[in-house]
Amino acid sequence: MSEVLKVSDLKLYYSTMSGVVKAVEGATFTLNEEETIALIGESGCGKTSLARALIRFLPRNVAELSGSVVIDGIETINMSDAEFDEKIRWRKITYVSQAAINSLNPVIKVVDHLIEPLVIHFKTPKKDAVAKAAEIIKRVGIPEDFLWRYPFELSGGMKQRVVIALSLITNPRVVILDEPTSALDVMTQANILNMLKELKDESKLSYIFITHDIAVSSELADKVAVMYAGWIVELGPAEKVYVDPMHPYSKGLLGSVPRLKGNTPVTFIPGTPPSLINPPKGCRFRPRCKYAMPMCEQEPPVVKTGQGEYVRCWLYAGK
Amino acid sequence: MSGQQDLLVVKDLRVWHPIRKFLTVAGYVRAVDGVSLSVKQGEIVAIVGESGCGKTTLARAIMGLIPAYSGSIFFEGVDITKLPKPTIRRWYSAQVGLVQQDPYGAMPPFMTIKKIIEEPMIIHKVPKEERERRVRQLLEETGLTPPEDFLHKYPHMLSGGQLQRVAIARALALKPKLIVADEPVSMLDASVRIEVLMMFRGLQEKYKTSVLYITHDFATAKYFSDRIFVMYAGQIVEAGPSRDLINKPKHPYTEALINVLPDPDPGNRFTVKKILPGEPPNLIRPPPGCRLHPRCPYAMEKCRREELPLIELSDGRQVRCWLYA
Amino acid sequence: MKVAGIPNRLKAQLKRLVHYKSFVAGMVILTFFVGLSIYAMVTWPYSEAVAKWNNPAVWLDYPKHAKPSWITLFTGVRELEGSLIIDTRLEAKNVVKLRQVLERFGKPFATIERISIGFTYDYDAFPARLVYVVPVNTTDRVFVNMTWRKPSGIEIIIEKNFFTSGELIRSLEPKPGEVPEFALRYVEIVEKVYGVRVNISNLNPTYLLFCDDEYLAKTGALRVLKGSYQVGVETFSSDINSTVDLRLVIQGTIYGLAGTDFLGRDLFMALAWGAPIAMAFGLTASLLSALLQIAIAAISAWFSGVVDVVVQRINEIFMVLPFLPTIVMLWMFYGFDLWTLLWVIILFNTWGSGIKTSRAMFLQIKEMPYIEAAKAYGSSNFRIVMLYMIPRVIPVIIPNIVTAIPSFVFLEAALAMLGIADPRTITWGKVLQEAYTHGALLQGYYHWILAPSIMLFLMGIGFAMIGFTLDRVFNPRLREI
Amino acid sequence: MRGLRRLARFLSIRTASVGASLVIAIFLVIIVANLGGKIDEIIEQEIRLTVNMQLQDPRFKSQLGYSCETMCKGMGVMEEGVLKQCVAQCMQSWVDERTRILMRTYGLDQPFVLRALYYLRDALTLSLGRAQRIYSDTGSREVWAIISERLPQTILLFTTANVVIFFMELFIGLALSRKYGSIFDKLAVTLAPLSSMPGWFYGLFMILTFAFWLKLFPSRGMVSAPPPEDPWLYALDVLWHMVLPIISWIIAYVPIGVYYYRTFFLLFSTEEYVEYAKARGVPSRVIERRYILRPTLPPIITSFALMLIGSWMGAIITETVFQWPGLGMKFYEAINFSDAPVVIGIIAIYAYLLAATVIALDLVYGILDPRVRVGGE
Repeated sequence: MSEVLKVSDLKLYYSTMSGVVKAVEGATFTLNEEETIALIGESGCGKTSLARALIRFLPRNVAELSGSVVIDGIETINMSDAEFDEKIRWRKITYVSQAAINSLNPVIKVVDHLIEPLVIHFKTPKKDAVAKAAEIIKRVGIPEDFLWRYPFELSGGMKQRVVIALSLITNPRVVILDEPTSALDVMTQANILNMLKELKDESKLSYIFITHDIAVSSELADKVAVMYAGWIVELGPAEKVYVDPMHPYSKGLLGSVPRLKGNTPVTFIPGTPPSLINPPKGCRFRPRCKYAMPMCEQEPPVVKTGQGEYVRCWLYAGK
Repeated sequence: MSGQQDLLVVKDLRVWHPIRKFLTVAGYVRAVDGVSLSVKQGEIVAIVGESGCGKTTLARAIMGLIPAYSGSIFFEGVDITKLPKPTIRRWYSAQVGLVQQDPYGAMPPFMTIKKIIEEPMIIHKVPKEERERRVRQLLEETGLTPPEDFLHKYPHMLSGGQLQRVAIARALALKPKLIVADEPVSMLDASVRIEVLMMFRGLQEKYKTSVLYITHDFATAKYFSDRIFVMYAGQIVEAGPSRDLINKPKHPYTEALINVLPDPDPGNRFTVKKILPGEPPNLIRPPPGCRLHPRCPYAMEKCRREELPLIELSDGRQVRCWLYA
Repeated sequence: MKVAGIPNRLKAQLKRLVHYKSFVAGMVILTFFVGLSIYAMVTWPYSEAVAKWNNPAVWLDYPKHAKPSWITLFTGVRELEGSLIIDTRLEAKNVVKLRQVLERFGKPFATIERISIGFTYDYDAFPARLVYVVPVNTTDRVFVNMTWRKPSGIEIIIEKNFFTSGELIRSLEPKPGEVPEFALRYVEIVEKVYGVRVNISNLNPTYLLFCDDEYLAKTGALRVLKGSYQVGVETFSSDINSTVDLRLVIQGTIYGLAGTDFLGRDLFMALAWGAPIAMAFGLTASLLSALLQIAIAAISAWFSGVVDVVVQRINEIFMVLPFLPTIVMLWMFYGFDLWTLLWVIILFNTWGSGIKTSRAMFLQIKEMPYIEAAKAYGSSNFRIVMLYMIPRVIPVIIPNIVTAIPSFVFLEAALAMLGIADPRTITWGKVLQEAYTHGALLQGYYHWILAPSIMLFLMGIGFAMIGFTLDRVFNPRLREI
Repeated sequence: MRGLRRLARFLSIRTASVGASLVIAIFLVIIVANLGGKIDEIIEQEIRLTVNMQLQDPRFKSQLGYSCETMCKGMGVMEEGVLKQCVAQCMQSWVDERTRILMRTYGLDQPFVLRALYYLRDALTLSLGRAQRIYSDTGSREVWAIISERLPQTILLFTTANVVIFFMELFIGLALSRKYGSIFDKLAVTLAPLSSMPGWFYGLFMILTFAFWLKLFPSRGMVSAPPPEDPWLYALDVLWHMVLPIISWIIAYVPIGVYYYRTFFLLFSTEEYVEYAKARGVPSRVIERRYILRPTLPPIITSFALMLIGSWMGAIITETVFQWPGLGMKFYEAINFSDAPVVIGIIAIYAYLLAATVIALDLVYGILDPRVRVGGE
């Protein structure tokens, strides 16, 4: 399996009125072809920032963006915006927006949305682009005649499908799915997750799947990156993270998921996540961690636990 | 918990929203169509369903916020659908509390936390010293300690979890007998969700309040509620004790809904979920017979024709399906 | 657009305001106007001010169209400020009065009276005009002979007339095609002395009395002759009890801080009194129409149904009624004072598109969950509208109210320009209108038009700057971008 | 097809509703105007005028005089002086009688409510009657003639001004929204308070500076006297006269417009779908056109239309200041002469224009916004 995305030591800071927000620090992971990595964590942990940094979809107030992002073999971090637009954006990597309900222009038809990337990025003739749009919209399970409707005539689930179609129409290598189902009903959510599974196999896609819902993340994830306060605290294969997480935060997070099967009691992590402007010294999880030791006041090491797996915790240092 | 008295009894309630065209009524949206349920004193009852199934409308009708089309809602034996509006405002509004979904929208942004919790007590003429004392007590009870840190803050300075605690404090301010909680934790993060629900449960036991827990999430309903009512297209399709119902769903709809809900399990990604085809029906002209029949894998001829009541099963469960008739 | 802004941390926000230069500048301007208003109200109580302003008699001795006096700081030309008044009835300095009773056969049969006034004129500019009054108290005819003696020694007889009891009033000002008698005599004298006949048509006769004769004869141009002047009046009357006096008013070309208008009225008084009136007018109109507007919009949105339909219908009616022409019509048929005009303006401003936007805003607020919560815990309709809905729009409304104040001041000015004004009140708009209709632009009385304009401009810019800053602080919609 | 039918129905409902408001508005104006008996007075005056006009005709007068004389003589009046008096009395009584008859035919003897309805009919059919004191340039006294000969000039000046202002606001606003925080942007924010002054006010300064001081542009009027004969030169001359009024309006209205459009576009560009289009790499030109301008077109057009119609009304003072021979100046004249029929006529015309604008805007909304056209939300 070939590597389609390699992120190393990615750092993303924002400047705001109250100070510098350290949204992402030292993020490192790789993504192979036909693989899905799930970024999970509580809101504000930096998962959306991390994903948006990959496709350069960031607000104006970015203070620092550094590290390395290699997409399909091309280093992109130092590219100019124009070059990025020309070579990477929507050719190699696409993005499914968090708020699909509002992501479509209300005054233009579905078809105009779909052909736009083809016309802009590939200069496809309009007729061919429309044919492609008709094909893609059937693949996401929407009848062809919906091409000629306006977004407000579609239900929430359908809009989400259109947005997914929009991100597939240029045959990208990597698709970033940012909470693609969180606003939808469970039945529609299951439906879309099913569709994403099928599309992935058909088109040899790699997904970056961002969600705060751990149960849902298990529907797609081959690999899981658990994020806390701007750090990836644990990265590992699904089999390991869902069954036997290592980092105390991952443990807490998994323990707080109420389960339908069995009678496992649920627990919660006391306290609230820290401010990213003034994070605690040393381990950022220390104030909430029940295993906290004096050593945790130092920045914890990244402990490699296997091929492409690591945990950021003093508990595993030296093992 | 069983054997206690019914606090709230809803009988054959219909809430139909008229569709007005010019000056005439062109039809009705049958948001709630023949719902019967009961809540005992001190009991937590969950109403589970997808969005648009009528659960929020049902909650609002029980709160006395919207009129019923027919049927009755008995609260301590008084039919509140027959009560005049001023009586609802003066008496009933102090008997039931409301916790809403959106913690940010549920607070007037221009009021301090103290004022927000005080408002119901001002309206119901609680004396000033008593109000001050109670606000502090409520903040402590909901875990917002020390109260001084919160009294004079504004909602936007608090996190979603903290705001939901304020909402619960406000709902409890008048020591109501019933709290209607409409998706109280669905907008919160997973770990906070459990924290808030556990705190809520603790207070509910302390105050001996009954709770009507409206949610789309079976998982939290399983942990938080005593009984579950499942709603589909304006009707209750299944009811029963929470764990029984989730472990052995009887109605095809409940079954499908529980099936698509994942537990975190690395095996999930290799399976394709079985889902019901189609979408919930239009509530202006719902399908005849069983409302699920266009989507139901077990649909029979009878299901297309005959509407059926909730069938009482031997184990204290109810189900609206011809398979069990 | 979404309902934005949260009206809390008020103190912190107010503190932040100070960091905006535009706010500070606006406050400085506002403070100036408040100071001016207090000064005006203390100096001339309202009714006194109105009475004084509207009584032309009060202003008779004031120079007309005088420029502001500070203008000389820039030109360096010494000009006469205000009027130089010499009245023989009031003062004795530089006045010589001789009375001689003529006797015939031991009986008095006539009186000769000689009055002589001296004054020094050493300004660089000519006075605007000369007015002299000869009050005569007699039962018989009086022969009046009045002479004007310049520093150069040339003496002109400016009055030579029979006169009966009363006042002889002469105001020397240019009248097209009319040359006073003494001017002709003056031309003759100049010709006699310098051998040149000067052309004096279309000249201000006052200038002839103050000009340098030699210079005039040589160049044909006018120049002020500085020095001491003597004015003499000689009367002869057969009434032995007759008395004669002389009142000389030399009107200058500059006056006070703001100059004067065509009636000689002190414009500073109008400018000062304009400030409190403009502020009261603008503030009342803006505040009341905004409050009424949100009250109506909130009630309409909250109660919906019939109330809403009625409000929307009324609103549509106001929307098709043209604002200015309708006010003009009302004024033509009923005529009203400034404060009735204020109410009419408030009525028209309350309705219209403003209600539409506020209503849309309230419809959004009405759907906020906290409103439903308030309803659930038993708030009355009144409480919901007053305590839950209206406070939500306050941060949007306050900057708008402040920004709208000048627009009402200008509306008043605009109506005044159309001649729709309370005849008695003093407003900047009225001064502007009088200046405009009396051709201040054409005749170059720029101070007359500029003074009220600058006041209006300052008030406009001051309130706008405050309003815009308030908007930026109260509605930080752009801060996150 | 479905959309078209919906649109037609929507439009007819709006037209009916706005039409009803228009009728009520004009009716209110009539009632308010007539509370002091003004309209009745005006009409009676007019009738007397018509009757007296008939007497101006010498043939008719001599005929009437003859029959009166015959009548008086028939009554036995012979003496010269008495006869003259009798004839005069007879003629006066004819005038009174004639007036009474005409007033009855105009319905002036009927109750007020009914009369108000007649006036309403006249106002709605634009039978605006005759002016009391002022004339049109062609010497007509018809209010309709007075208004219609002046309206084009007003529309010419203020439509031009508004179109210039509108495009300046829109494009400067759009350009600044792209450069949020730049020096130009800060300048625009700083200049915005200039707009707290109206156009006519700046007009005074413009005349002072450019007409009287620098003598670059004419201070008044629409054409030079005598007007150039060549039509191109004539047009140029008119344009030259339009410069100062338009500049004063630009100073008065562009700063605030730029500020608002800039803020509007800035806020709008944070809409989710604009952001998402940026994420997709849609070029900024296309984003501006298709994702920002296109969806905001309905409110933009609304503000333009309301500004336009408002300017025709607000033009009264600007026209007076610049002596521009439009409706506004005529209105000023009518106020000075207290000519009620002209004032009421102008109100009626404006009411029509406003109502038409409101309906036209609904139509534009219907066409531009698919949510209205196709139905939905």
